[in-house]
Amino acid sequence: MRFEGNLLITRPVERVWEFLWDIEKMSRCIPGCQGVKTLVERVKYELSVKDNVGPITVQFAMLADVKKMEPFKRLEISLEGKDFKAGGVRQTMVLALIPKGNQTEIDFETNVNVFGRLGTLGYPFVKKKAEAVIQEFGEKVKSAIEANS
Amino acid sequence: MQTNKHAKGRGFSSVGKPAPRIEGTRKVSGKALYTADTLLPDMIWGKVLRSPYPHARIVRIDSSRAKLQPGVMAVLTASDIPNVLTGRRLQDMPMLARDRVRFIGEKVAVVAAQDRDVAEEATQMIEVEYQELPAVFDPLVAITEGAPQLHAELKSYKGLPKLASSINNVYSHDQWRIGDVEQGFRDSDHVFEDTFTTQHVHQSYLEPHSSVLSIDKETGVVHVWVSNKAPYQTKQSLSDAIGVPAAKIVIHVSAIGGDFGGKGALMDLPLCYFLAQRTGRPVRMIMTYSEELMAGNPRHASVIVVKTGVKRDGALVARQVRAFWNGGAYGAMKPIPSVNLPGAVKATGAYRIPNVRIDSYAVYTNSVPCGHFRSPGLVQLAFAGESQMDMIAKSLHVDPLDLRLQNALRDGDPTPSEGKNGMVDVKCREVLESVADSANWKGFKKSPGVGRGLALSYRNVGIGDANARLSVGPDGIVSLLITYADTGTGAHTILCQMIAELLEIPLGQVKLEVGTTDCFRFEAGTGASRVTFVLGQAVLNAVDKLKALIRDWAAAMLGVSAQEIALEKGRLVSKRQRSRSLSLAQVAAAASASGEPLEVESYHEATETPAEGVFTACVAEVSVDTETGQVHLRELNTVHDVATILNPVGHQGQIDGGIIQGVGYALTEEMVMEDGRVVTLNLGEYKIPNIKDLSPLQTTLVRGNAGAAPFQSKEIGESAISQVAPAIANAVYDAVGVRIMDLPITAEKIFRALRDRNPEDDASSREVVPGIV
Amino acid sequence: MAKLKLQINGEEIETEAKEAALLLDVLREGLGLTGTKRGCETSHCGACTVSMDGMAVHSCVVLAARCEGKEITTVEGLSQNGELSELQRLFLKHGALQCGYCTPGMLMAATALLRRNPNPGLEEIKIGLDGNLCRCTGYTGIFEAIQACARGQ
Amino acid sequence: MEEALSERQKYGSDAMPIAGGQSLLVLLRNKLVDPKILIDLERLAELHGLQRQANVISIGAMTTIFTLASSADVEKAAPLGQAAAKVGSTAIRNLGTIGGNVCHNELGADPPPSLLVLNAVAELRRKDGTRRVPLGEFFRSYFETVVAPEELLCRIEVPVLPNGAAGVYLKHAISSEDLAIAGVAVVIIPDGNKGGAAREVRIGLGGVASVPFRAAKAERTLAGAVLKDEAIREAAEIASSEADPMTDPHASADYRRKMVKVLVRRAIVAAKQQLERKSNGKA
Repeated sequence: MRFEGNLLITRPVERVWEFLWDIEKMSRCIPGCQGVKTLVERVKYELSVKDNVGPITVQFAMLADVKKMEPFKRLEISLEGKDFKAGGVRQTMVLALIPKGNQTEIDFETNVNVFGRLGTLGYPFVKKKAEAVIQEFGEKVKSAIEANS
Repeated sequence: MQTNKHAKGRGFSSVGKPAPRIEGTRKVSGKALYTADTLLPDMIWGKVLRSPYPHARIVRIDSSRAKLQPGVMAVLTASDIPNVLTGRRLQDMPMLARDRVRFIGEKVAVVAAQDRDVAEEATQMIEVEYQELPAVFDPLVAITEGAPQLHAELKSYKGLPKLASSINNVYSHDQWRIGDVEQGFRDSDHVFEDTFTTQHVHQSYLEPHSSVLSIDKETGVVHVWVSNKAPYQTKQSLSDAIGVPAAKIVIHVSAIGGDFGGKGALMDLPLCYFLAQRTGRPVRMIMTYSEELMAGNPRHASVIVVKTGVKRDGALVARQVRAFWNGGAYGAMKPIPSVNLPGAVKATGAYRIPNVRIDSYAVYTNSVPCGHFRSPGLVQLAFAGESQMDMIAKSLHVDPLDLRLQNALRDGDPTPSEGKNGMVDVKCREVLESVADSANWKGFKKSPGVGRGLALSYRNVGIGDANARLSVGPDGIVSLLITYADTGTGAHTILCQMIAELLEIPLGQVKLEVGTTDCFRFEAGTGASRVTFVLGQAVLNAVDKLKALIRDWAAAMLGVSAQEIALEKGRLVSKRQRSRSLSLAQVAAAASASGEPLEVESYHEATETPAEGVFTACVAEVSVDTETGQVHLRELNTVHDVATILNPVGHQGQIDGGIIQGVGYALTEEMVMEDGRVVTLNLGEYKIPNIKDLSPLQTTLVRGNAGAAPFQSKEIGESAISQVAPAIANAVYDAVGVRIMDLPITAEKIFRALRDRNPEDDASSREVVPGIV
Repeated sequence: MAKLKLQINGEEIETEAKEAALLLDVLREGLGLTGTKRGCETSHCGACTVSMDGMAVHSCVVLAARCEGKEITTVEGLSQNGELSELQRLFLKHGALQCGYCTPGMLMAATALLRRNPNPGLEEIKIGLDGNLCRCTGYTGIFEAIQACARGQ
Repeated sequence: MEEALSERQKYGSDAMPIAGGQSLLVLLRNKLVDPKILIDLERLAELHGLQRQANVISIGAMTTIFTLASSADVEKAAPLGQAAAKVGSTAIRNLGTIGGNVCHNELGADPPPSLLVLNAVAELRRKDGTRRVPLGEFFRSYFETVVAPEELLCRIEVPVLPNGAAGVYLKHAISSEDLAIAGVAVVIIPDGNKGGAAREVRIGLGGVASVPFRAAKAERTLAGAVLKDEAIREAAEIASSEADPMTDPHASADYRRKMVKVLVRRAIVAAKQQLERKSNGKA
């Protein structure tokens, strides 16, 4: 499943970039995220995620891997999580920061891959959820950044 | 729901009668045993773990956690089984992925447990580390240089056909030529080139692939029950796969819950064996329907480029067809030596064309491996070719019927399949005229949103071999022993009707028994509409042998010469003294008393495709809701060129069933793919026709001369489906003026086409400048 | 595991099954009544249709435990002392079956329909059988068989 | 009932209520859910039965879709009966319940748009009380509702339409037994005084957003208006702009939105014709 979109944030690129690395605040924007562990600063993180997809509850230990970064410009992350009951999710996310005066546009493109049982009969659930999650994430990021400063 | 004008069997007593299917009583009372109904003592379940990636290297598999699960009896990965590739012809598919997965749904590990849920649970506990590789899903991309190569070791595979060219990811390239197609295009007044695409569709037999296997502890003989219509080929493939001599494998032919071409591959059998070997228990593996839709062997999606040159007057001068089959990750599912699709040879349609060129490419992609489905290849090609015929007719401002009549095949016209001598008894013109008549084609009054479409197709019966053993018991019951499964076509009933006919006995006096693969050496098995043609002939030969044997016995018993014995109404009568006669039972009793029971056997092989084709024409009438794009099929008129009809009920059943499958193919069925993942994974998401979709069907049968099959009959099983989709596509165009060149014809596609329609573009075929080709 | 008391084809049957066992699994695996077929297991194909208190239901989505105190009829219960029912006979006569895999479910759905409505019209037959898929026959023979059965009544 | 509610209290979402079971058991069979306990609602008498009171039909959560489709009382709530008849297949209608249907909240389910235009109210019970939630506030997101882990949906109360009102449910799907690509329920309450004018037009949409909802903007444009074709077209256009559909294998978001426009217009016109037939009938 591919999703793309963009957010306009009324803060300059520097502030946005800075926020993205404020793992504590950032993680609070991820729906269902219960906590983050930093494994390697700015490279590897472990998130624990628990969320409901309708009647289905999934709980992942998610490994976040920073694949590429160009400071203040671009960020590529891959996320992988497995729930032994339901299956797993693998996601790649590309964020591009585009300065608009002293505002910032974040263009994001993400590809979500589900497998195991989630990938078969759970698919219609996950697909709908994924769209909602990504939307919620975007909104939270926007309000979080614009709030603190 | 239909009127049906089939004539009575010509003066036959059993043949031609609407005899109910002989296994029917078992089926309506729930007693017919399908593979999954074989419940063996101590039998356990096998369940597989499948790849979530379309293309990846397997870095590491850790099944320790799964093995520790209570109730788990075995967990196998590639390292636990022989490194053997399997396939019906081309052997390119591992039983479990070894170092690499090539499609989403490929088997990576298998678990055995007493309880199905425990086995399923355990598969989820196997940890596999993958390193994803670039994947390719579109055959046109896959054939380009630099596209990910799926099988670097292709050349080393057993059963690889001779390739007419060497193209990236192409594992079968078939080609046919008549005349000089390039010259033909140069000689044409108009040259049209159009590209059509078709979707993956699943056979959707309601019985998912099922395998049951048990190893006899004393003898080591492997007993197999499997939803498979080619038992001998399967026995051999299984033997090759598991390294057990074929002589030690017995396949018990079970009832099959629908085939349509999809039930010929090994599927889970080898894994059943390895699990049975590990656990000492009988093992069953039954695919869930999600697994069927993810990893069955569906109909090939395709990209088909049709280029046609015509004279001003509409005469076809040249036709070139290039078909690119999305074969998926493996060629293993295709049964014919060319590892291609048999319909390809009919790509240029039922037309008289002096210059023809066909190229048919089977291409590897990172998607589900495709196999055969009712009239494989022809269904896709008929959609392309017959759609373009209407597009050409539109450009030339002629009636599509007239364009087809003008170019219709005649006796002796060279064709790619029949060669320069062409065919005999060609009924092309007749089926066209008949369908035009029954549908009142010329008299149709067009109303807004309503339209009609015409399509034509033809095919031949398949060749192959078969065995039959015929015996008569002391009770006078004539028993036929065969090892061909009846996949639902009614073939078994027809065979009994033939025997009753020839021995002049009531149908009730004939019994049919389906044996195991121990009965005979080898035979092709069900497919290509061959059963009546090939097995029927074997049965006829057996009957002749039996008659001779009975005559000799009767002659001896009556003390006359064999020439004096006549067979009348199942009795052996002395021609001289008609008062002296014997019943079959008396003769059989005497024979078995003397220790030489009445039993004969015959083997028949058909090596030559008969010169008779089977022609089919169809007119579809649709109404289209121009606001939603919804198509309503108002009526289908279909005409079939037939000879003797052996069983009218069974015959009509093949037509009705073939046609509604064609309707699903045209309008609703699609295995929707996202990056190689099938996302329509249940029968709610994958939409085969429901009883509510049933529309009035008019069938007309045009009688040809002799057919090549017994009692001068012709095949019907596969000839009813191909013309449906193009007829509907042409009808939609006639109704609302939009040309859908990409199946299925969904409401949304029509809606978009209507909205985006550009008034200048009248949706006629794209004309390219003649000469420049 | 839990004890179950079921009424199947007129017989009191006691058996054991998991708490959340499905009727389909209890019939096939537990009681060996394999006439009821395992198809899609998502309540779409209808191969597993049985009659519950006279109504057609998909046994792949029925809790076995919930069937206690209800009359369950499967295809095995259609024939009376070895005699095929009228509908079964007409299915044979009209070629309403080919591979036969959908047939038990079709018969149960059709029986339930005719019980509720002894003389169904075309549309009513379509609605009554819309939970049962057949891939072989194109439904034509099934229609004819049911109509013939209705006429016979 | 009390026991069921205590279990909900105790285990929350680990105690899953099972109604018709058709959605839940498929997930259960595939281990996509594994509750500690299943609460079989069928045994709870309170949840059964369909009673016609003065101006309300009180529908027990365990009432089957089949019952709704065939109940004479429900005819007083026209679009609901029509929607019930369009749910899935016979076998599904036989087992499926109205409670299960709204609580599962699957995209494209048929009954919710009708319940919305009928101003239906859900009665939710917990151990220590009962609350009544209008259907308009009942649905939260795909497969999600406001029913709390300790609650059970007991009944749905559906006000009957005033005499002279008309209601229609239209569904667009690939084949009739599918979930709706777009489902539209419409109720017109005529203005007794002004002939030809509508006091109120209610429009419920399903399958075209994360939840079924009322097309409020479109409704406003028609309140008190005479239902001329132009006005209807405009309202349909607005309704489709209120939709926020998603793309799935069966239809794109764009197509779904376009179908809203078509169906809303057709539904209003059909309801209008009902009214005209009624008034002609009186005359």
